[in-house]
Amino acid sequence: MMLPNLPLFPERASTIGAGVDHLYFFLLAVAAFFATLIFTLIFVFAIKYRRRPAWNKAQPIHGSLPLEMLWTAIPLALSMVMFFWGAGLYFEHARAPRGAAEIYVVGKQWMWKLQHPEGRREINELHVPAGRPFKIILASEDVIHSFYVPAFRLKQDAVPGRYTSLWFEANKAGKYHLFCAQYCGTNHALMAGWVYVMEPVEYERWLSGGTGSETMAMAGEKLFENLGCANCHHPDGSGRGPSQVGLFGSKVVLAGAPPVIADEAYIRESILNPAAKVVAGYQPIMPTFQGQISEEGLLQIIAYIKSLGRDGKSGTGQ
Amino acid sequence: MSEPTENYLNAGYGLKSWLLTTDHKRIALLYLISITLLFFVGGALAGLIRVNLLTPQGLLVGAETYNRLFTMHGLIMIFFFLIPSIPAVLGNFLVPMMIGARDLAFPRLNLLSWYLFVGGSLLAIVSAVTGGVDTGWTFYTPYSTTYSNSHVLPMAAGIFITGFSSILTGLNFIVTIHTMRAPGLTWFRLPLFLWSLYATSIIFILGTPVIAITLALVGLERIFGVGIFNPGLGGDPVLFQHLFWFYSHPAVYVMILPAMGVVSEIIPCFARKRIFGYSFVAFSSVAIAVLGFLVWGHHLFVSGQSIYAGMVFSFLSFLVAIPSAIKVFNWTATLYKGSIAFDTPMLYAFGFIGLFTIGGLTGLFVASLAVDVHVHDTYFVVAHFHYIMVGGAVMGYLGGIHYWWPKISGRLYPEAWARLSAVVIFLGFNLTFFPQFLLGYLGMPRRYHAYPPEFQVLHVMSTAGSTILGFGYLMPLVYLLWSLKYGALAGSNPWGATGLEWRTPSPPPTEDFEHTPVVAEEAYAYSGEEAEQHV
Amino acid sequence: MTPHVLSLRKYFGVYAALIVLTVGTVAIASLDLGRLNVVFALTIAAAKAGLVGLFFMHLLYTSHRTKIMAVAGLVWLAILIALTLSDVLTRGWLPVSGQL
Amino acid sequence: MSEAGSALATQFDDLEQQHDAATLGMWIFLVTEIMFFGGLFAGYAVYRSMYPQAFAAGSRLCEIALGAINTAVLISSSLTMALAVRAAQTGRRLAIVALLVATMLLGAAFLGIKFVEYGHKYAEHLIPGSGFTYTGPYAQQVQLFVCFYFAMTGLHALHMVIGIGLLAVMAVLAARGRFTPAHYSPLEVAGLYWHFVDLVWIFLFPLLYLVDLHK
Repeated sequence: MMLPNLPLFPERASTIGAGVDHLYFFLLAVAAFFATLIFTLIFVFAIKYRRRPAWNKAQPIHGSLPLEMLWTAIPLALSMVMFFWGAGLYFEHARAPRGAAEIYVVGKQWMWKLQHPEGRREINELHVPAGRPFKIILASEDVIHSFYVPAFRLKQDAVPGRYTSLWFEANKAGKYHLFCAQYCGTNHALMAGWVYVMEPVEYERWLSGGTGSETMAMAGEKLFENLGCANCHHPDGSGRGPSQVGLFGSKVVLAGAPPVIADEAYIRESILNPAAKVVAGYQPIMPTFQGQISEEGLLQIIAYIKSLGRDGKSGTGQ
Repeated sequence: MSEPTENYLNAGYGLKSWLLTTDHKRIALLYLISITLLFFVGGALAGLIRVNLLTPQGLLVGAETYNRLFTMHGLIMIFFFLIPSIPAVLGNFLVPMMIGARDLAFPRLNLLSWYLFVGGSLLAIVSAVTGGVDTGWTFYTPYSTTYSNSHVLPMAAGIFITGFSSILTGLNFIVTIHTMRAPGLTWFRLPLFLWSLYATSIIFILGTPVIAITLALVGLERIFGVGIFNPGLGGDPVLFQHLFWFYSHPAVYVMILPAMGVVSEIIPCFARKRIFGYSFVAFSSVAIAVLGFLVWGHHLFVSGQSIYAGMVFSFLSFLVAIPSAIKVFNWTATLYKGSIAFDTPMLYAFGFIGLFTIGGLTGLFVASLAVDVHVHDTYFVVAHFHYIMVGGAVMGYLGGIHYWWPKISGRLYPEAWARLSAVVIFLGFNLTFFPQFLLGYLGMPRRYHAYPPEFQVLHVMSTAGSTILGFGYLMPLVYLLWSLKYGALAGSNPWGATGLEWRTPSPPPTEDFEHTPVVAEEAYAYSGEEAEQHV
Repeated sequence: MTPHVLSLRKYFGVYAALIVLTVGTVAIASLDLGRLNVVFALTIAAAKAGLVGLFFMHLLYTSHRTKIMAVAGLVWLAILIALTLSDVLTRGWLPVSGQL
Repeated sequence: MSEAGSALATQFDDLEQQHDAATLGMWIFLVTEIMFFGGLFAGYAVYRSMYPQAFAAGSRLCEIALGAINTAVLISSSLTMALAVRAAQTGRRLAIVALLVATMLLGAAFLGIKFVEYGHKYAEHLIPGSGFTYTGPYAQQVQLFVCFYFAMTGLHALHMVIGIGLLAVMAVLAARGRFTPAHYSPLEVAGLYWHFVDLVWIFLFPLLYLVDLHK
């Protein structure tokens, strides 16, 4: 499908891509069929019934109920196929498999800052191995951005004030475009980079080649100490704040509100707006950390809390 | 045939007789002049965009200027040309004539709506000449509220004011169609153009106020530095997108519905047949207007909207495809066993069906969740909505202008030139925008002033097409103006069309009809016999 | 054209009902009914709006098409709010492991 | 007939058609007004569902007594407005003028009380922006609520001001004897507008002043 300098079809490098392309081909076939049908009919009618001395009397036809039913039912049926097919894939894309490695990405005017859980940081570049699922957790420091890798057929906005995510499993080594797809100001077009899909062995070599070997959780732990969080949040729960061990993913009982699941958004809110959801049995005395911690810092603390165990079970810690 | 001695054009001379007129026909012409100016401003901006994209680094201008170019192009074309185009020009001219009334229900409100439009456009132009806006026409927060250093305020105010112009137009049409129909003109004898304008007016009434308040809130947030979209206070940027698209998606139907109405007038006339399935075409307009309000969330599939809401919106979006398909099939069936002539309006109508069909079918791609995730905010979407809004709405608009030009001006335009322009526009359009579908699926994001080099060939094709398209649009401007002085006199009914507007002289007298007409038959009662009234 | 004149009694009766409902809404709000508070508040407001619309604005005595217009306004407001909330209220439904 | 003739615009066939068009037109305009306020109501619904505690806390900053009094004032003005239209239907010119003046005075009283409330907010540094000070929990989201408070009541007050201007014109026309039982459409239409403004307040009062008094 490649003419010199005239690409017609994008490369495909993720497990999700094939499903999207197959739906695309189905849509293309339906569209081509109907476009051809309509154009042919118009062309044939226009020639056959053109006004001329031998044909100057139009037939008085007012309509046909069976025909109307037919061309209501067929588009309806086809569009329902398209809906369920597309929705099924979409739902699949939205649910990351358990155990997917998490990469934290912060968009800011005009660059992507990425950090691997193992600690290696990148700007406008993402190195991943083929054959392993990754979940990207997106945050934005300023305006809306959109993380777009055409070869993966994936795109997700990074929205200021909250987290969004997407996941993929690359399946073909190579170098692919990374774009910002949501207009974000002057240098929107330059907020682009590359995704390098590598063979697993190569990836391991790359990972260990980084300079800063501090993992995200370690960086988060440092922040946790420096910001004074650890003064109140003791691991054994004896402090003035609740323990963070096993917090992530567990159900938190709140004072005066229905319980919530501790996800990334909950932890973020609890740091920036501590009084919004107060854990039952504790006083609302925690100050806000808004303005004292960057989006990246927040993600590091979240990584640290995750490292302390999930779903009520204590983890390894770092 | 001689011109009638007294008509709306010679009923008064001098600026005052125009600027203080309450005659719906003169107001239509005021709109025609204003939006034509704005169309060519918006078109010039598009030309600059296309030239800039000839090279991967950007041929002419840097990022800042480019961002202002595409933003101003979008804003001017959408809010100051496409939305008012057919309703305010052809609608104003034709609604009273098609129902046999002397004027709209509220003529002074009608004049006020033009002044509001002019006021709004002036603010937009002030914003443009003082440096323009760089937010994209969508004004997404928090970029538009906090981060943009461009002239968002005058532009938002301009759109706010122009919105009230749309509201007054819609209100006037609904009241007029309800209360002022000629004796015998029942709802199911109405020309389909009026059904489509009625549906359009519903959107004006119910949608426009929401964008007005939303942009007012954006403006206030810029002025005071705080507001309800501010993420620092817990504000949700996605809420802005909901409110914005609640109007702006139906606004697409504001553009396409009237064009569908025009095509529904032209095809029966030049096929000499009653429209196939009148009531299906009529109700499909209303269905599109109503369903059009339920689908806005398909602009938010990757925005962080809940995936469940995404599924609901995708489902509803597919439902809109059905009334659109019904219309296309009925137009096609109308041709069957007709007596088809290839006058200019008919060529535009054929162009409309072709381009709208492609635009509509590619709509299925972007309504489909998983595919939209890939093509959202790429050139695929750009191509899709240009096929609808330019291929559809502008073709319909030009078809309508050509169809009713003899009525408006009393003159005929040079037919050969006009047919040539229709063909040139059709070819230029396809060359401009078809490559953009390919660019989009390849992954070229929209609103990029610079792009990876492998996309260059397709961009060059697109720019070449836009040059042809630009010439195509200039041609009618020249020959229509020429015809005002040199065109042959048209007579009251040059096409041999049915419809009340053809029963009164061209140009019509100020009071539209000498005697209130009485309607005794259905719309498009073409006998089938070709009456050789053609000049 | 002969206007449809309502009796003074009707106008004052509606007025009295509106005042009573206003007092009622404050009174009910001061009780702790949990989630029902907002339901009561909106129901009473809707009842008051209905009284003003039907009698003061003569909606009860106008043509069907005017009634349809008024109802259309409310239906579209409901569409705007309901579909927007359909997003906001379902954002947290995905399990954490696959949090979008 | 001459009276009717002067009141009839040329595009209409008779006064009944004109009256029909005028009231239908006004109702359509009110529908646009519903949607105009609707954008704010939708935003309010979204944020109230996201931050229920903050909205309850913000609501405590509103003075229920003043809000309730204002509700009564506005309902009373709706009554006098409705009676003014009735006076036109029964052809009592002086009564129309008197009732319109009463309506305007009640409207002015409403705005006066509103002004006092705004004054209190100003004094307590509760105007959104850099000067906003609130020490309780959820300070940011409380500010969000206060943004809604000012946007909604401000837009409503703006409508009141326009309404009072409209009624002033109607009072002058009524004094000049322009309204008869056969032709009072402008007054009826102005009345519809006034009642609509009342309707909006009927919803604003519980949504702003009475949010979860027990949270």
